[in-house]
Amino acid sequence: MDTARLLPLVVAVPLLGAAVLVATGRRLPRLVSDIVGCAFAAATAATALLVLFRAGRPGPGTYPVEWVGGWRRVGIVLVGDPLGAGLAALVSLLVVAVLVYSWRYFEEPPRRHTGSFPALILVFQAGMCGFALTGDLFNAFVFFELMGVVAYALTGFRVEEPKPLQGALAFGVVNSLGGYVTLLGITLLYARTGELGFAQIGRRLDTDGPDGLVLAAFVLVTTGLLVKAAAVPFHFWLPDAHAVAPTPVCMLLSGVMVELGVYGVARVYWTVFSGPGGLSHPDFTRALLVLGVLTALLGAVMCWQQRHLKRLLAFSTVAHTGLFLIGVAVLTPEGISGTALYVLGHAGVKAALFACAGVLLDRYATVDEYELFGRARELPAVGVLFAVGGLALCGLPPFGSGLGKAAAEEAAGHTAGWLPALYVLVSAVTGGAVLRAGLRIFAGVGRRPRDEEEGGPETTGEEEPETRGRLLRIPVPLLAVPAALLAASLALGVIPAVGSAVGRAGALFTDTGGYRRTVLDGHATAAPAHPPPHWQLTGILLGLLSAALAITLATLAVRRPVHTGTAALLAPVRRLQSGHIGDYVAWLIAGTALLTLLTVPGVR
Amino acid sequence: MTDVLIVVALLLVAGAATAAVLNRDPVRQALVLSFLGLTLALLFTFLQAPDVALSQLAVGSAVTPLMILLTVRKVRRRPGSGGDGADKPAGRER
Amino acid sequence: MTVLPYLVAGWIFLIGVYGLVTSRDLIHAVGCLAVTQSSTYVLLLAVGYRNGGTAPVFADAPTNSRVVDPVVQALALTDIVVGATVTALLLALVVQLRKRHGTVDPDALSELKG
Amino acid sequence: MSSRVRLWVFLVGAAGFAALFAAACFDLPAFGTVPHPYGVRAVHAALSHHTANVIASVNFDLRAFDTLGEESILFSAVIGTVVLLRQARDEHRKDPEPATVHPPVRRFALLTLPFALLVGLYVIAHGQVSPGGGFQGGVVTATALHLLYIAADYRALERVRPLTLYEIGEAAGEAAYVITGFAAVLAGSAFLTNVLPFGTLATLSSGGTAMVLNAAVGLEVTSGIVVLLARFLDQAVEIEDPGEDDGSPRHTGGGGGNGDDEREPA
Repeated sequence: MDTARLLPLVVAVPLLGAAVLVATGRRLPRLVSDIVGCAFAAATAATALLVLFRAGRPGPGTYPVEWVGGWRRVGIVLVGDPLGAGLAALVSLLVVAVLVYSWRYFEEPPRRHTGSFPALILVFQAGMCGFALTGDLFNAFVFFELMGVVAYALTGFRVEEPKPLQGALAFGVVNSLGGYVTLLGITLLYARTGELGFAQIGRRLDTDGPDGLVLAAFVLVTTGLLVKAAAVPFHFWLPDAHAVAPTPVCMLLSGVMVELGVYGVARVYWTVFSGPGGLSHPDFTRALLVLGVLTALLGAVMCWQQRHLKRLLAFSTVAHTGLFLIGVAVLTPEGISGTALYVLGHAGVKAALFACAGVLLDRYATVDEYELFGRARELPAVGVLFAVGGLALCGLPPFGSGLGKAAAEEAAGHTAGWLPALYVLVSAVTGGAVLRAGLRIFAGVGRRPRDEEEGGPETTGEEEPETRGRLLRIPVPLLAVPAALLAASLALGVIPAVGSAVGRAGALFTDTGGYRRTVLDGHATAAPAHPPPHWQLTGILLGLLSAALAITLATLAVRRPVHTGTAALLAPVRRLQSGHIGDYVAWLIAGTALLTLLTVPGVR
Repeated sequence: MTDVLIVVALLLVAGAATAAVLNRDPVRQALVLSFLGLTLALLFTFLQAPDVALSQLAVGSAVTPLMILLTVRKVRRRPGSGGDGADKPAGRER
Repeated sequence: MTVLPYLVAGWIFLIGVYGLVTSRDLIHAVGCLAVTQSSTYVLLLAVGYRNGGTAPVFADAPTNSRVVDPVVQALALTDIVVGATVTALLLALVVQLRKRHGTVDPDALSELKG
Repeated sequence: MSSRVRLWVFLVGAAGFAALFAAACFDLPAFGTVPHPYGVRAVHAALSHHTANVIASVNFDLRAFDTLGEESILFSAVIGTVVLLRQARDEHRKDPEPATVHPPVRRFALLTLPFALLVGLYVIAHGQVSPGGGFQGGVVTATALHLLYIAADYRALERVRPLTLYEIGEAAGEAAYVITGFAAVLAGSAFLTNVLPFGTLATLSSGGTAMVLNAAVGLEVTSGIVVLLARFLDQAVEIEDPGEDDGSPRHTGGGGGNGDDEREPA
């Protein structure tokens, strides 16, 4: 079959699976419904990989383009360019991993609705794949909302618990509001151009000069996507939701959904706004760079301060999203391909770390760093996985996350010389926080940390286990899945073919004219040649430096547990994370104003 | 003539939206939301969008307020606003 | 008149957000979110309107008559469905939240901080 | 943040937002003047497929993929609500009091019920010809069923509302939509291509697959909204909070999670 024909199937197959599971789920035993769910997810992954391999073949830069319903230029277009197809494949593979992980893991499913958890995960998969593949702005909004709706429901899945409900509600309100802001922006673009496809809007925008309308459309569309990407100051929902969602869901939320927000910003900018009628490159770089740096710094600082393990990981996702935003902001093919590889590697590592945290949660009914002190000495295998994950998170060579970080920081260094230092610092602090927690929990190193004063701004890690009772023996999937994810992340950095494929993907992604010609005119465009991400001496050294720095930080922290001084200094920052929905909404609107301010000199 | 109708409907919608926000009591808000749905449906009819008007009538002025009212009924079934810890599930506090 | 419909959409959006920011009751907040969303319907349909156009339904109109833009109407329909479902889901969360926290006042929710 | 600070953050942000949005409004084409290329193409496309209601054509033919996403949003929101509003492990279920209904109210509701149902089904069926369609009709039909709650009481409603059937109906609607799309792929065209004969403009059987998709959406929306409202009613009327006890007969949810929401139909 023609490769292009497969594109809509990547979305349709999981939806069919979800419908089957809901229709039959109440009669099926749990085992059967889990197998059915895995089968549909795996079929989707196979389809997405097939598209990726056919689209990613070296040679002239053609990639599959499918007008759904056969409505050329009138309907919705799906574009399987290597980056989009690659993300769809990443999503699908991670979903398979998550379904396998939750096979023996998840709590007793709701009676008579056995199939509902895998069904929701499958719809989630469809939404994320659709968002990665679509070439139509409104269709992207639809899939944005689909991802959102499923994610809110999955976050609040454990209704017996107070925290997930609060987190899910903040998540739902803030993300929906972001979606509506995006829709306002889409409407403005439609009013100006009378088109909805990325390529068509871009072409028509470029017939006129930029003005206030284009600026407003950019700010509004980007706001919603940045909410999804959890950029400062739109990020408040993320730690609240990711810390409390069921662990398998966290793996997906932190591993890919947030990164899809960054992808959306990059995709929309390159296809719609990067021409002469859009937003000038320096303005975009300035705006995204400021937000990216703020996000990375705040995420790292907050990550270091956490004792709730899943919340710690959630803030490290915020920090890394900041780094991804910087990689996008520099507007070079190298920045895109480096960031793409970083996202791939990070997805495996972060999902593995969440998986380890899930094991702790189910065995000890807490993910609190202080309470778990030394208790997990009996789980050396988990400890090793956790430590390896922490090192991979700081970009230790030869992990994929390390290669991606090296390539992205080199690309960023061409824009501003101090950016590589930021990459090293942020990845060292987040990785160090993970290692610190690992040292305390799995090795019991250092002094036992005491509870500080009561009533401070703190979320402790007491949680209910997600399995039926506390786990006494660790089932195989709970260890195999994180191990496989870390191995995959390692493979990404070692196999040279990955680097060259990602390099080509980045080059095609940033070729605006080529994208528009491929989508609208069906011309093949030659992929401009750029050096793919590969290991260089500076990258290796900086990766080793991050890891060494992280280890030093972790060791120092366990030796001298309490830094009352720094804690007091950072208390106002921590207090901003108040858990109050009104605060988060106010910050969202303020963030829109900030984004306007950062881009406004672009209007001539 | 249509212009006048559209302007009137727009002002009604703006007024109803403001009222829906400023009515802090959820029950009254549900009723105002229902009215907002009606005014929106009216506006959409004048804007030559009968399909959207019909949807808005069905969803905005019937289903959404109904769900809000049911939620209020559930939430308020017990007297007292709670929050004193007595109605929290046991064993959660340290 | 030339910009009034657009400005009304902007007003509805901001007043809805104001309600969300100042809300003391989560049910009320969900209602405000619904208000906010109605700004998107208004903007969509205002953008697609054409003076003197009729509804894009050719059941008994000649096929060459002047019609308003059908695309935005289809988009608004989709948008309405999204709004209704999000409202349902958020209200379901509020119902459970009330059971577990004993309150629907956002100021009193204190489980997630820092 | 205190509520004052929060308000100030909002006001500053809102000022920026308002300035941005107003600037955009004054750059927009004046209200009601400019046709859009996409809109014009959509009208031609709809007429070429003999669909009188262009909006139905956009929803179920040109941009049927959007509608697939939209139906999936509804689908997942319904599953989500069912899961979220399940009876928790520590909750009880109480039989609702039989309610007394004033005869005029009952008569009114019972008279309106068949009429409303008929209107709903009519609106679904005429989607490609006149304003309306699967979504609008589905909502009307589903809401109409709940007139029975007003007419009699909750238990009467539960009897005519076998929830299992509606949950399966919802999934069947979603599946039918996807399968219609797959059928086009098997016929050698793109996903969701309109492969059926288009029929005559402005007749009930016009529009090809648009008609089928419309029916699938009608089924899904009717069932979905019934399930949604049922869940909220169930919470409002039957399920008791943990610790809530007024001495009436009750059933415990057991260890499993969800309560048995569907009693055997009497």
